[in-house]
Amino acid sequence: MTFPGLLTLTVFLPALAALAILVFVRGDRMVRGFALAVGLADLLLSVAVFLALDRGEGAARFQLVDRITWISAETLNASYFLGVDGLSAPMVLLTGLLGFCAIIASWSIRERVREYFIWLLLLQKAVMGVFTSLDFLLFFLFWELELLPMYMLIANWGTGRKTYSAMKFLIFTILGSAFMLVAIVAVAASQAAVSFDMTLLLEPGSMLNGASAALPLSLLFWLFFAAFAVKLPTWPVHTWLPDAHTDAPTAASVMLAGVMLKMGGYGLLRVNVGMFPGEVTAFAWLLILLGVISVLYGAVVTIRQTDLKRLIAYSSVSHMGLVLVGIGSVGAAAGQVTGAGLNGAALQLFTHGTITGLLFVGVGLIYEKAHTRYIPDLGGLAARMPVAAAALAIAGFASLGLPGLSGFVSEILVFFGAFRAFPIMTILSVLGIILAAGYILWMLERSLFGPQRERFADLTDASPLEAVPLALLVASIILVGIYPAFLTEVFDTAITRMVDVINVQATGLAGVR
Amino acid sequence: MSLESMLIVAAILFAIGLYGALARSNVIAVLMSIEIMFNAVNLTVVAFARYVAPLALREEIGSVLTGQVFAIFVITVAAAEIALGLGIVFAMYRNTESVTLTEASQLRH
Amino acid sequence: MLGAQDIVFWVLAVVSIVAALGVVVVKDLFRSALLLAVVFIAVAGFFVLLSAEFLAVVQVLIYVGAISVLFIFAIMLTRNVREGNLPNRLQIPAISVSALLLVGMIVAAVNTDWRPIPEAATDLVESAQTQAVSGVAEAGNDGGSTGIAELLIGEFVLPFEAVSLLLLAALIGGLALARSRGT
Amino acid sequence: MVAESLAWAIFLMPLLSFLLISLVIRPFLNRIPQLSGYLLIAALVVALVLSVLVLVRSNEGADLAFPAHTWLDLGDAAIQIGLLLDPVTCIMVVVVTGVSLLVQIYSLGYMKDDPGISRYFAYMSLFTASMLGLVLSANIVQLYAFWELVGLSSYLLIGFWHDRPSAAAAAKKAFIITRIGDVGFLLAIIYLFYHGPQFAAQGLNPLHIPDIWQAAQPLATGGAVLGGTALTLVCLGIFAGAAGKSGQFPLHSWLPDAMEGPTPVSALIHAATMVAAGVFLVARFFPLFQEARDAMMVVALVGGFTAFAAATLGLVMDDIKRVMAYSTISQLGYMMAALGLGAFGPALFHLFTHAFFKALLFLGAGSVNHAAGTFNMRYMGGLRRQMPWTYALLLVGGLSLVGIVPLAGFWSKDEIITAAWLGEGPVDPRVALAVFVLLVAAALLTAFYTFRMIFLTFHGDFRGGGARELQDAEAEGIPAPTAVTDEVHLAESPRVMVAPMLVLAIAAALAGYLANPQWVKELLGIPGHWFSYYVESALTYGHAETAPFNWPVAVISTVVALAGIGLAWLVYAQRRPSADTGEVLETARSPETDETQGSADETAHGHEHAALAPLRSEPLAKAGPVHTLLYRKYFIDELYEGLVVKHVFYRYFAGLTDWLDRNLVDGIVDLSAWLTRQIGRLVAQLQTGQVQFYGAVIVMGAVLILVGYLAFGAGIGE
Repeated sequence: MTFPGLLTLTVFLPALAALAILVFVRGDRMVRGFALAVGLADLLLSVAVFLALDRGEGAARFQLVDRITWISAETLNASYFLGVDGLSAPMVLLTGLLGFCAIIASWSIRERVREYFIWLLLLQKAVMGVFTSLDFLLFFLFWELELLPMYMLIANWGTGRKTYSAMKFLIFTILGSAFMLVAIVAVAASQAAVSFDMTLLLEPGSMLNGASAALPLSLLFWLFFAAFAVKLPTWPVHTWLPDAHTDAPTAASVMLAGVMLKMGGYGLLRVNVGMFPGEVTAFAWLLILLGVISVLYGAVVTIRQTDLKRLIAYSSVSHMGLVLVGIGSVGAAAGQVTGAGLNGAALQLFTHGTITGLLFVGVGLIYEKAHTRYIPDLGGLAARMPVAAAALAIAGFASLGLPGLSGFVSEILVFFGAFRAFPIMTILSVLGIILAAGYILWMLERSLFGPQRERFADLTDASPLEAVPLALLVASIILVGIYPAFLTEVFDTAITRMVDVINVQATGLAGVR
Repeated sequence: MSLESMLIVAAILFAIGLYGALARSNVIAVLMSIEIMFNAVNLTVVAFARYVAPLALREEIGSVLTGQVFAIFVITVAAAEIALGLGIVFAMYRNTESVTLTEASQLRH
Repeated sequence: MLGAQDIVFWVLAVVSIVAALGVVVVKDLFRSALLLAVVFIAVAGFFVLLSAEFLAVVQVLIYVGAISVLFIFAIMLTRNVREGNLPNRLQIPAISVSALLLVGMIVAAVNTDWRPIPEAATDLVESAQTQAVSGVAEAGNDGGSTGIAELLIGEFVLPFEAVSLLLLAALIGGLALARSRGT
Repeated sequence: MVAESLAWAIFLMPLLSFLLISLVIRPFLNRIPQLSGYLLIAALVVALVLSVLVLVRSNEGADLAFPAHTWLDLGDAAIQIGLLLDPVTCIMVVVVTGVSLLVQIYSLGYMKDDPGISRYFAYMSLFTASMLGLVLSANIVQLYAFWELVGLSSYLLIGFWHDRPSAAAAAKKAFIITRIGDVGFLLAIIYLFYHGPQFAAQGLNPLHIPDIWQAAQPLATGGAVLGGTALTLVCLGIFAGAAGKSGQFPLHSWLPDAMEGPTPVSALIHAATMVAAGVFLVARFFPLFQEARDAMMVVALVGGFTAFAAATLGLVMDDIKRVMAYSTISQLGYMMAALGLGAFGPALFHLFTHAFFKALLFLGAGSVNHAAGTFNMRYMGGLRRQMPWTYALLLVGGLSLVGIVPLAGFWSKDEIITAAWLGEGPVDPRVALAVFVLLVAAALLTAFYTFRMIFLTFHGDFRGGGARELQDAEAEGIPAPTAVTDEVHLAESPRVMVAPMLVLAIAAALAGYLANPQWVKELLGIPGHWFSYYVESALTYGHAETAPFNWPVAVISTVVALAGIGLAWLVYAQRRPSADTGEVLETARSPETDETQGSADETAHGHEHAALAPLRSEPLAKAGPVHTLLYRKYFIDELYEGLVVKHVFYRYFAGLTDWLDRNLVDGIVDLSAWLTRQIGRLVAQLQTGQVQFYGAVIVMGAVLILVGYLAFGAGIGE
């Protein structure tokens, strides 16, 4: 079931719903129900988008395209240009899934409910927009649009030092985007006819070349990288993440870790790998170095955390480092690059989204009922909350890369790919999985197991509604773990093209030398 | 009498008005100084209208008068400004029993 | 050679400058206000010299007739009239800034080639300006009425309307501000 | 021919049971507690029948090669899944399903009153499925996946009583230590994949296990696809994984702690099957190891050393299950040593027999625990009167473990020692000799600790059981182990528990005839030496031949075993417990507990009956520091957990990194924010609130613009 405007509808349905809530939905119960219905509808739409993507050999690269001229060709030549390919379709699915889960995870919000759901829906819309826009100006617009709702969610409905964290998040990201804006303008100006069309830059024939670029290509590469690295986040620009996560409300954490970090990884794959094949191979060693540092450093710091959310946040730093390690696989010998590493990186985006989403939903449940996230104060919850505990344990095991769950597949693909390029670095990053086992099991042991505590005697388990996101995410984690091909065959359609470009470029350079 | 002499007189008036506007502490005196500056500006506008503007005279006689129209607008705005300015002075006087400008710094951060 | 116009100009110049100086230095605000009226009248004289007779009349009506009176009212209504016009702490900055600006303006006025209209056309301009209000046809013109009024409601109708709105707003604003809080 | 679906069904039956229990029974039918157990048992019966069918077919030489199925296809990173039904697998499948079935039957009795019984059987199903998946895997990634899943089930089952902190900690420890080994395994897999292009050049798949075997073999053109250092590295990686799972030194310390799990779990997972997976793994890649002599030597030495060192630790443990755990480590060491010496058949044969007698011993320990309420042998004694069946069965298991003719353990252990004695394998004869000495010494120790255990448990007088232990712990002010209960009811365990033990005992007694003695041509339709021939037929590449029966070795090992039993009898069975009353000998306790013990003893003496006196002294304690060293397990736990993990890593390294993160990395961020704020504050001083000051500044700006225009902008208007 596909029709023109499907993608536009998918992206803008949450925004329309937000407008509707603003204008005529009244009453907290009504607002919640309405948001839930919209979330479900958007989830179904994103599933439809994912299924509608033609994975065949001769299929067009970008599909379900909606394109209207926005700013006329004589001036800026920007257009409203949405479309999905193998890289973005799973991301749309992820956003739909986590958006729906975030809405249910927000059920216990009691203050300013209307406002809250408006921001949440706008956030979902902005992230969807980032994943689907194929015009740089539009991409940037969505990229920035997502900041405001997240800022509001953290600053208004958060806990702890919420304004500090919200502001920190905002400043970090805006700083990164500033670099990206420079790069986007330079890229637009570098082309024969000013254009913001991203698809042109992905095709070998019309790609930027060093001779005509307004700024050196390597500078452009790093300008883009700066924006995406902050979002990913990679060491050493990761420190906004623990603060933002710790103080954000559950749903915001889910969206933040689940989809917003993925914008960074998506940007890296789409722009840095897709549009700068020469630079990404030249700088692969630096990318993988940053990745390995993030993996190990993140893991070591995670071990010291005593706040559940902070712990998960640092583990995200570690796991998103694997995305960089996977991208580092393009540093293999000229013409020898394979899709394994990049597929692993892309899959890691999806799997980490569901896993961390599940972790945050679970921790949110615990916090809501036990009123603490401080690990030494917890303990013995498994007996009181078996469903939540089981979900948290499954997420934890997926996070430490247990086979049969999704994290394993992406990790092993990343390692397979990266080892071809940088064996020592890869071995170091593999050590991260021992540390992952350490902190995840420590967390499970201290928070779920152990003797039951007196003051948790009347805790209740997740209600059926609260169990819905848990079940959905667990199902997706197990599905990807057992049958990853349903995602990787989609990712691969996009990644094969990138790898071909990189290999052609590399052998071309080698030939010249 | 020439354009330059007219401009110089206007400049002197403007500078005097400026000095008054910056250096007086009484709000009413400041407003009066501002009026002098308005007049200086009007003088230059009219002088330009008289000596410079009508290059297009032969095509359209109306452009000769543009300077004067400007002056009329300035006078109108000045009148409005005085009406409001004095209104503020009264309000301020009523609230603080003072019309000293240096004391009016409540809007500072 | 000094023409009548020049003499008048110089007299007016001296009067206006001295009166303006008086406005800003005299301690007594009431006297300042009176001197301000002198400045206004001198400027009206300049307008006449510049063959903008209509403007001169407006100047006298509005400035001398209305604004000066308003000032005097204001001074009367705020009780500390007599010791009001004290200088503040910004004397030296104010003088230096004003002097600098003055020098700059004079330099600009003298150094710029203003490309004035040729002497020959001066009379034509003067008569056109003088007749702007009356609208009487002139020899060089084919008798169309091109008065200020026509300009105001023709080419400048939008600013005109805007200014009328501004006046209305000022009227209401003035009322609202001056009205005592209780009533 | 066996249909592929039937072979898959062996794996799918317990998996199905897991899904049914966890998705249907546990949420909806939890009120019928035994239901899940019956379901799993039914599934296992089917699986066992199928396994035996497969084994028979395989023995008849049927073609059991099935094509692989694509799981993930990304260009050259294609991962397939498939079945590899070689003789090793067929044996393992029968062992796993068989022992698992018996243990589940036993569990019906043992776990009867546990509220989490459905969860227990769900985990057990998951474990059995994963273990079967592991042995059936044809692809190394698939094998790794199940390898980790058995680790998961082990984690879940060790921590089954998750409200006991010690159980939760032991589960975590087990998972993390095995994971350290698994990283080596994973790296070996990645390294294999790295060689993908070389494999592909020969038409091989770098992840398909038979292809990996082939790759290690010398090519006609000289060299090998996988040879030299690369092969050694791969082998060492695989061995690291195996060592972690099989509790080989230095990754052994998790296995004794793993005894926190329910006893049937210990029997199935930590004795019979999962821990043997390490041996299975090395056997699975035996064609690689054969080509890598350095790796073989490492395997042999590590195995031999582990066999000996673990046996020494078994001497002094008070906990019956811990004795058994060290015994398991030691026996796994035998198997590893055998593999390292090239004795492929004997290693697997020992794995096979060990599965039976060790499972039997553990189930017996569980049975004893049911009666005495504790696992601490100091509080047992004299149980042979109340529990004759258990006693008899344990005696069979113990004798089998010690290696007494004609029980199964004798035949399998003897083959290993013979291999070491002959030293004909690929390793240096001196290494073989060293291993031989270690193994014989270990045999002596094995006999000693096994009978120490039997004497302490079943002979003498009863010393109070769990009730007494709780009392003493209270009196001494130290927390009692959580597994101790005061329910002491000295009686034989129910039939549902004894029957599986009986079956295991029969197997433990008779399984040896599947291999030896070779001079018997045929016994009950089974040809002599059948097991070894059959298993060795799995080696498509390379060659291994089990040495024939060797009289001198048989005599030596029997004498050594009898000597050990005799020593144990002298030290333990001769003693009268009452003689120990009041006799406070230095037991090897840490100095801290010593102080509390001194005063606690006096209070404890007041209400002490002679008949109920716990065994206060340990005869071996006379060895002084040596005993302390053993009792504290060579201080390895202290070294790993106390020093390396807690201090060096957690406190200093992680602490420093965390501090740096908060203060340096984030500090720079906060510093820049602080600087910005200070600059803002400074500039805000200009915001005086004085309109006229602002005006002056504005005019100043205007002047600057004017000056600028006059000075530089003369041409602008032109």
